Amino acid sequence: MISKIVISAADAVRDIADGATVMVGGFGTAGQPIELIEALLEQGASDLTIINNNAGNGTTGLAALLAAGRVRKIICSFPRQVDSQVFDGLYRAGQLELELVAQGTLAERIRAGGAGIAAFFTPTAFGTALAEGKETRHINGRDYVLEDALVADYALIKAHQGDRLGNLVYRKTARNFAPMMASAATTTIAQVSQLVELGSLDPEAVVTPGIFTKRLVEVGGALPAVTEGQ
Amino acid sequence: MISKIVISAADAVRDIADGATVMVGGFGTAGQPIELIEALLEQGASDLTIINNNAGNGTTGLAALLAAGRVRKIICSFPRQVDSQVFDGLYRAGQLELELVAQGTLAERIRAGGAGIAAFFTPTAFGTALAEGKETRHINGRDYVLEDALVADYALIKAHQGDRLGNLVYRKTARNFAPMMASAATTTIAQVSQLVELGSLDPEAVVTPGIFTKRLVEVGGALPAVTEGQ
Amino acid sequence: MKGPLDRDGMANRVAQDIPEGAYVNLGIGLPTKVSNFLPVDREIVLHTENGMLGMGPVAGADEIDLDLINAGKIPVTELPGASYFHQADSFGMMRGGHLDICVLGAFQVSISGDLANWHTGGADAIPAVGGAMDLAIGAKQVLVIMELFTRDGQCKLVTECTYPLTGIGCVNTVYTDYAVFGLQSDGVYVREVFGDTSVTGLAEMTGLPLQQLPG
Amino acid sequence: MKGPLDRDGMANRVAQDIPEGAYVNLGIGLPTKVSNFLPVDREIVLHTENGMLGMGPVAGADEIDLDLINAGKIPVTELPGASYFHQADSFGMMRGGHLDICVLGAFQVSISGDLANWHTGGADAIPAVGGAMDLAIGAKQVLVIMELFTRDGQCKLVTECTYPLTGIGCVNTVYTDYAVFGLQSDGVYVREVFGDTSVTGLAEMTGLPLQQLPG
Repeated sequence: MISKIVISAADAVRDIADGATVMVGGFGTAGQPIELIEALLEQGASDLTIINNNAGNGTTGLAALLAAGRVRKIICSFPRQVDSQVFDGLYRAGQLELELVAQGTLAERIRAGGAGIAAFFTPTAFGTALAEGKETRHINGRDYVLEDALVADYALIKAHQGDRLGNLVYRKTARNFAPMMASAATTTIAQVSQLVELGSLDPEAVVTPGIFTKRLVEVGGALPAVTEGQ
Repeated sequence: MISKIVISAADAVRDIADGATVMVGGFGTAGQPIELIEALLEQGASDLTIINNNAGNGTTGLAALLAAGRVRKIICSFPRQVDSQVFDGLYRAGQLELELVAQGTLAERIRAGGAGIAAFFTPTAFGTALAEGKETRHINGRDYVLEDALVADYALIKAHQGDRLGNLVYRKTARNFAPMMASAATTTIAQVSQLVELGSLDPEAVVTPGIFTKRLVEVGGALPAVTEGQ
Repeated sequence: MKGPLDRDGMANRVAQDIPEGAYVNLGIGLPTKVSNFLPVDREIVLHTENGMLGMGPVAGADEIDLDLINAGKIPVTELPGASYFHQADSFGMMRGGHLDICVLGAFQVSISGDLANWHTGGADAIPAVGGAMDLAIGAKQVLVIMELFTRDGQCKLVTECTYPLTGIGCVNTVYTDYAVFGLQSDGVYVREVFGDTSVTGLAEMTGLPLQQLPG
Repeated sequence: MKGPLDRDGMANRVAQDIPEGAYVNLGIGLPTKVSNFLPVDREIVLHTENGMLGMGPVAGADEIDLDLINAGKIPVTELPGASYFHQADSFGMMRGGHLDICVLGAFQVSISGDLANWHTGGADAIPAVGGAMDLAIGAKQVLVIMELFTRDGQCKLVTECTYPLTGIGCVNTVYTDYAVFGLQSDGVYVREVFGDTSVTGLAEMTGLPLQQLPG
């Protein structure tokens, strides 16, 4: 019987090696897989490349991973926030490489990586500093920039509910980057607020089919109890 | 108050002009918006370009539209089927132009059209007859073909339930091409088996957000009664 | 003597131009204020690019759900008929031209519709683009709401942007405290003037060739 | 004397190589038969490219739902843990290399793994590709199941395909009535022989340079 359930966040992230590229879900703290990030911090892998929309908030989660010096490079759209002091300091000190990508282009590059598309022409950022050095093309009267796909060794994501096959559903705007990241990483690890019995997720409403999920772990329970299934 | 609901299939398709490009949902008959196609046949528009996975089954629906001589060109992946006699005859007689596209590329081209992506590099069909004359590129050790986006003037799709804002959910494998087509047409017209009150569709489970739907019409009722909402 | 509009007045002015049935994205900052003035008799669907259509007002103290936030990371609410989707779908919706209106703030807008609103270009400034470049090309109509002058009196509607660009030729209309400017291929049209300013006075203040809409 | 496998035998042979936990797409025709022989003690998830994971057996007379069909347009059923998705997601799943195994039929397979299975190339034949080219590149392992010879005795495992190609260098293993062939960069390896055939006999019958797996 297939079961992708692992017993702890520590077990889930145990094999992440130094130098790995890791996608991390979340838009700010919504959808941020905080327990998996903390396990990764505890585990000790370093020289990481992180792909996330932001570059850490406050001093926990992704910010703590940055503060611990584990991250070599970050690919993101919006590093500078009111509470991004950890990133700001490292970046100003030249201790962190930054690849800045427009948010929609970041999402689309990750989706492309998951869907086997190598590159695509997008109108976003044409004529701006973020398109410098990139191939451009005039197609049907409009200018486009060629952007390539993003893939990763691991994706760490947070979902609302999951079953033993790894089918996942999310909660509200915490869905954000997780479905694409789940498809673009060799090993996708999901933390879920609640494990549910196989068959209790509505097949019409599954957002991430289990094929994309390699491991899932139930954490927390900070959320109010929810009714299983439909 | 927004209401995209129209009273009849005839009203829904009334403004489709000669020469229009029309995406039609469905994989075989699953998800085929038969009442909308029949209304289009009745309405009389001709010289149409049709984008569909197939090229008509039996003598009804899309096949009837072809038989009536209303279609100039069809863009599809799988025209030849056991019951595609109408297409076969027209094609052999040179009365119908065919653009054959691999099914996944067809889906991706339509998605690209809806998402503002002008073109993309896909590995599918590299080295085959379907890539002849197309730009290719070697990227990270693999060969890719450049495919461009598909858009349309209209999309005719079938959904299971819809609300007055045009939010749609589908049934099982009848979903197939409809969500992408809904996003890639200037005017998307959905026939739904059941209109439901605003707020009764689960926001987490809406597949086609109403922004993509311009008109919807309730037809049939051939399906067994379903419970509204969650 | 009547002065220019205040920020609420500007937001209110933009709100009056958003029609019934429109799908609208309101950027972070001043644009968000527009939602406070949307006419109650119009049904308008708000998009937030972090993955939602049908966004409701900012959450009250007893409604806060940290999984339900807007692009500014403020807790918001959900209206009947809402839907959630992931980032690729959300930005596809924008890039594909499905939104009717985006309302954005700006550092500068050029008379040809170039937008600069993501980066001051300062050597020490940490760049952060977020959805700015997607929003710039993300709707059928891109409206900018901004004060016409900086605090030190520089006009922000310019012949050519000096700040790094967010998008090229993408802005349709600029709502300012002094006037509403329509950016057209044949020039800048003053659609409406606030307070005691005249078009001639505006042309002097801005140093730009302005045209008045006939009628 | 033991003869080659029949079609059920071939399907059964493929089924034995599909491991517990695999995500598998079974093509139309003979590959579909493989599902009849999947070991009952293995949990295997079937994908159908028209938009479903967790496909169950063909629907019985009282289970038919015309909205629930497989890629061959046959009514099927849904297993617990199933999910539905649209065509772009379904083919992204294939193109992105997420399926473990695709099983396909073929007109011809070349020793370098080229696949020809979509079109006879006949002047009068109406072309129809469907998902064939996507399936050809749509899994970590692409398995072909086919009779080794055509009805008129032509070998279908060839040095170079003469039929129009579906994909290049994409086939990993060929299951035939006479033998299982592994296509590797350094040659064709006979993994298993059925009936009384020998590798030497196969090399004569096929005219191909065959190597036997050591051990």
